[in-house]
Amino acid sequence: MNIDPLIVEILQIAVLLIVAPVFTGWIKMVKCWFQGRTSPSLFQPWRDIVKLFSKDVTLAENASWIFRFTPYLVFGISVMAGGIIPILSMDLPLSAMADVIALVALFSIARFFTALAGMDIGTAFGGMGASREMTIASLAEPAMLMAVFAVSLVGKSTSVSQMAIVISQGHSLLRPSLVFALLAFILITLAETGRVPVDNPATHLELTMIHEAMILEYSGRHLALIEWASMMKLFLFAVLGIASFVPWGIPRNGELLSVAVALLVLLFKLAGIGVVLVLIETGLAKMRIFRITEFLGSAFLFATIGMMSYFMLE
Amino acid sequence: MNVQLASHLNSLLASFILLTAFGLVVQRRMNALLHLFAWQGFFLAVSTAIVGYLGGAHDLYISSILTLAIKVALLPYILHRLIIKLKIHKEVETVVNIPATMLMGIVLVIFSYHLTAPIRELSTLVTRSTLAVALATVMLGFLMMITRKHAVTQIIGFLAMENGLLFAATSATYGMPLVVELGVALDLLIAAFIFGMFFFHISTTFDSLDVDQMARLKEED
Amino acid sequence: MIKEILKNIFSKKRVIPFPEGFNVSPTQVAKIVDFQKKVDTIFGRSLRIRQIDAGSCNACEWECTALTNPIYDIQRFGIDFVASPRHADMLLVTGPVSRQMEFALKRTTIATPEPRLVVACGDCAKDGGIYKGSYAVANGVGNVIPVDAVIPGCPPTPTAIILALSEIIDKVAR
Amino acid sequence: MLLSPINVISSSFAVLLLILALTPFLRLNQRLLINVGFFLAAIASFFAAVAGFWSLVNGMTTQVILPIGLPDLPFHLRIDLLSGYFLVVVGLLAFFVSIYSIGYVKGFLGQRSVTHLVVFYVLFLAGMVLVVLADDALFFLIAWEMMAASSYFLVLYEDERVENRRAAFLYLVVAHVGAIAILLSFGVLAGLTTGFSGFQNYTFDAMRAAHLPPELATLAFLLAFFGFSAKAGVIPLHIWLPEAHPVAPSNVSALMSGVMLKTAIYGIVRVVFDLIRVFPWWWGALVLVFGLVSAVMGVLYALMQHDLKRLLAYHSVENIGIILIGIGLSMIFTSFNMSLLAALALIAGLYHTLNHAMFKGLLFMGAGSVLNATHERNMEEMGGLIRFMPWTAVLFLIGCISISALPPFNGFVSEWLTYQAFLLSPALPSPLLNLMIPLGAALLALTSALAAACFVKAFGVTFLGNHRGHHGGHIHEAGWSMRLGMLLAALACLGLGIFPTYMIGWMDPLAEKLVGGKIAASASGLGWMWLTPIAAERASYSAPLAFIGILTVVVVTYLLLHARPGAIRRAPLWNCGFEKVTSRMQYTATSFAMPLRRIFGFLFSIKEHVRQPPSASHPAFPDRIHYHLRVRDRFWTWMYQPVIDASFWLSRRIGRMQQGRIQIYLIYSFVTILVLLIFS
Repeated sequence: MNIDPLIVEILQIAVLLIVAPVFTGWIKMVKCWFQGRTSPSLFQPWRDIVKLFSKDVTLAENASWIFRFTPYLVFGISVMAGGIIPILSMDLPLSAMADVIALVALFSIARFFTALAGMDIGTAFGGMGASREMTIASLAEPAMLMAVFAVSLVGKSTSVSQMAIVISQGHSLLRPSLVFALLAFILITLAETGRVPVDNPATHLELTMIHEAMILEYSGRHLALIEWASMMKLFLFAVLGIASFVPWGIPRNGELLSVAVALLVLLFKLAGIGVVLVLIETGLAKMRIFRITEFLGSAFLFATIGMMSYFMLE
Repeated sequence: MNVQLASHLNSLLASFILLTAFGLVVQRRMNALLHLFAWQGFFLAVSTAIVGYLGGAHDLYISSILTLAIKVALLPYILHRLIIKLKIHKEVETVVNIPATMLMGIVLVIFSYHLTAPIRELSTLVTRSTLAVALATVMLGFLMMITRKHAVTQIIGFLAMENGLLFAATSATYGMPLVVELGVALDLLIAAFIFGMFFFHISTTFDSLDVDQMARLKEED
Repeated sequence: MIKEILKNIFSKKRVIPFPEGFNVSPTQVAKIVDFQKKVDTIFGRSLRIRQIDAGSCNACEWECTALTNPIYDIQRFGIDFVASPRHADMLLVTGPVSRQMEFALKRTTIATPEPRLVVACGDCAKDGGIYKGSYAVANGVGNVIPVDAVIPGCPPTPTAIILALSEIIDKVAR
Repeated sequence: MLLSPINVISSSFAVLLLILALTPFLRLNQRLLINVGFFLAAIASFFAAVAGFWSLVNGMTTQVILPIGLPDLPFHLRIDLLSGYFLVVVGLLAFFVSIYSIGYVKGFLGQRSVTHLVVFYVLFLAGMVLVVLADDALFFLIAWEMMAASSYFLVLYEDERVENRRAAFLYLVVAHVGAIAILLSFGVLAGLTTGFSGFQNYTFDAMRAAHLPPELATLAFLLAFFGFSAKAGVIPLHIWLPEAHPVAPSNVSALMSGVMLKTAIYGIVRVVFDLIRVFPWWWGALVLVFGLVSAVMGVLYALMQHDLKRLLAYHSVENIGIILIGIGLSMIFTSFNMSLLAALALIAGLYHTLNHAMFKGLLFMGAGSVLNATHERNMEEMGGLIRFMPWTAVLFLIGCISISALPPFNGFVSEWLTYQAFLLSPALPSPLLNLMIPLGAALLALTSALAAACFVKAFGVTFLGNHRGHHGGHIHEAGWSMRLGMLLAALACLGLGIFPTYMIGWMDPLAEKLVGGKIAASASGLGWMWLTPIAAERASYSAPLAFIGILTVVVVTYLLLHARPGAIRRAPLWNCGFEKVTSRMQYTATSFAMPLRRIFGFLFSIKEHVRQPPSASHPAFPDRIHYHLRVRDRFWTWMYQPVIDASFWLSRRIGRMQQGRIQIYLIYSFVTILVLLIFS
């Protein structure tokens, strides 16, 4: 039997909201294993979020409305993005709401406001975080667009579900353009979601922070929303990668059984992605901020080689 | 394994060769450079074998085995011993402004693609599309020899250029005659040995392998 | 690197099981019923600690650092150290609040959202310790901000800190 | 004759003339003069916008020939789709800015007479409207000069400052170099085809009819492109912008940056797509390259500024670049006659023209009210203004979001269309272009990301944090009319961002007329909510849904979280518990841009040195440290300094002839006569 696409949408957003913290927990878990420690439970991020919701909020005296508005906006954008990327089915009414470029732009408006919130309370750390975040973002943007370009050459479209449909037809792992676009996409994801080697999500040292530095003054439910949203962002980049590079297993339409299967396949893929991510994070050390130019430069190089090899070799 | 899949594989390998060429240009560490070079040889060997399979030119198998033996095993080993003997195996060389070098490389690739367009029109082989990549590899090797100051990195660039040439030969006209292959291979070995001796002399004379030192050889007036 | 990782994954864990691994007297064991459940009761199995060095000699800091290593590894209980008091539930203060740090300590305390715990860690934090009576110190955290609990010891061992934490949480739970 | 756009536009001229007529009587009561003058100006520009919109949607072209002008060279006026569109651009922003001016210009009351400000403002408006209306070379150039001269006097308004005089002079020089090039280009178009026989081919109609040989066409294009680029501030001809815009009164700089630059765009489009029409692809490539360079360099220079209006001026350079990118792509597609894609790219470019007029006008108005309130242009002296002037802050923020090309506001739509045009470039037959053009797309992405960074800096340093300046107390919110003007512009930004399909529907006939392709049918294939430039499965974007969706989620979350009345406690800043936190410890504009300054430093000439005066106490504890940073436009030293030196050298040489004795001059003239007699 077929499910109504709208229900699939709601299902997807539910999956996003629920699974994203678990995905982060899974990454922590694998990391603990790799470091030979006993890990906290898979649901630790969930417990943190719930705890934070139950706590009070302590606002800086000079925080303006932007500071209080930002968490809700960032959260809202992440939730909306969950309805655009095909996670459980490719036939989504909302997936036409934004193509990849608009999706990236949605993320960048979230970043815009986070940076403003960092500058709002007028500490040096906030400004530092904002400055670094915007710098890295502006370096990552061209590489991202190049990767989109390479994929859209193969997918003949920039709308995510269309690309997923086209790519899931051909045996695309042999196409150099997609391979290089994938490499570039991985590097960009590390930069955009603030993972090692670009940023260390677990750092305690203010001077090395990028994303943390902007949210140092958040507390209570605001902090909960922001942390939840950043977990969702990681999850969304993961599913975006799945949809545009390994879309096999995502059904064309919301047929009940295949959606259930798709959920299982998704969890399987996510587990794999988590392991890869942890391998990268354990293998690399955090970079000096001015080495990130080279890091993202190579991302741009990968994407460009992908684009060129489409014209030259395919 | 059907022809279409094989040509797919071949183009994938071509792109990997291009990638390793870029890596050679921007990589800083000696050991990493050697590994990249070995990988490039490996991709080259595999693609040569595939081309041999595609074109039914079976002497290409031999040249692929030659490549495997010399460029993947022997030369990297020699260079490895060399840089260990010269105590530069941990050395990190400064490359001038890596992003700029990358952009230069991209421009070179576009240029070579533009250059090989007429040949692509003429040729009828399945592998003609990889010709541009081959030429780009040669140019990138050249770029590497230009941007690097260190003698060892320069010989690696030289060898990368030679890889590109071999690749061009295989992709343009299913490989050159076997005799030529053997000759080239032999030359490479000899070249490597001679380079090795040179290094010893350079390093003993200037106690460094920085070729800028050679500027001291010109007579002052 | 891969070798190391595989070794870490498959070798036997070196972490000390809680509470039996800690050599504590039966009376204490009787007091410590399942730590995790207690962390659960108030903080939903998630306790975030902000450590404040109020002029300590860094011995206590070293012991706190040891808490997160693979041997003691309090992160398995869902306890973690964070970078900002606004993210924290518990302030772990070490050192005999030196005059220089007094203001910072007060300010950090009001910056911490409710509900919060303030724990003085180490003898100095308790009552000034060996610095007691010096003109430069405030003789313990208690003289500056209200303290919920004290962890004695100079410095307290990681074991002591974990046991004390469990007792503190036990106390607050009631 | 029934009512037609031409009557409406003439009535708007009537209103403008009425202002000029009233000025002498109202001169004595300045406040009344401001109220009446700018109110009437608003009405006039509103009429202009109506006329333009009318002729745009009805696709009607009306021509009139005014019997004035030189003997047997009458003035030709013409409203067609293109001039209609630009009339909308001019009129709409001029409407907002005139309302804004009612409040803003009152700031000058008591300092200096505003009479000539009003007069030249009116002349400036009239000039801009006439430029887009003109239908012959002569009248076009007259209107062009009228616009240039009046804006020169407007820049010179506060003429006691030396920087104003310098900027105005620089602007005058560049504008006239450009004007000469345009004149020559028209000369080529009109004259060389028929060999100057008769003056009848100075009308644009004659130029349309004429078929130029390719090399003459190229010459005409290059001249026109040079001339109009000088007005539009395309790099490397941009240097007058960052000088002139900051010193002009803010309402004038809003008009200059928002509209006057667009008349140059109008000129390029008119000459290329309407007068010449057939051209090789490399013209488009040329425009594209200059557009890309202006975009990237413009935003990078903007990042280095800490003068708010200067920063905005450099962003005008960037946005002109983005517009030119669209036009250049459209030219490339046209030359390979792919009319559909050409229409897409052209609409992207023209759409960005309107968008830039709206948000850049809004931003300059915001900067104006900040300037009015703090008497500061230097961002390092601002901060925390969001608490003193909340309205201006919100409206300025909307401008920032729009110009940073972030959804759901208008800047994003046009840049998104440009990206789509880029992404469809692989359809081009030329393999070389296939490889090159994507790199251009990457540069555009870099530009918009850097713009976002720049406006986080601009808004964050100006409005957020704590106030850095000294006069924190008496900062007041802008007056109602200023707020109204900004509010209208902000609403326009939002509307243009959320209902792009209607806009494209109106621009479609224009695109069809110029490049012969229409995209409106496909663009709103799924209804007005969905913007699908080529096809729904190619790419789609729905601003309304994104806007409403995000809004609902935000509201729902907020309500859910506030169902439980969570106590929000205000506590002082933590900031590592540091005791003496002063507003000087915040990140400044300079420090915000530092990483990018280091990464892209090779593009600027940066002089940076730290001086530590020997202090009485221990050297480890300096009293103060002087940090001096100077970032300069490389183009100034590369291009302009040599020219200036050369001209000074030449004039000194010529000055030798200047003896001041009457006999010498008589000898000069006598010799001249002799020479003439010999050679005749």
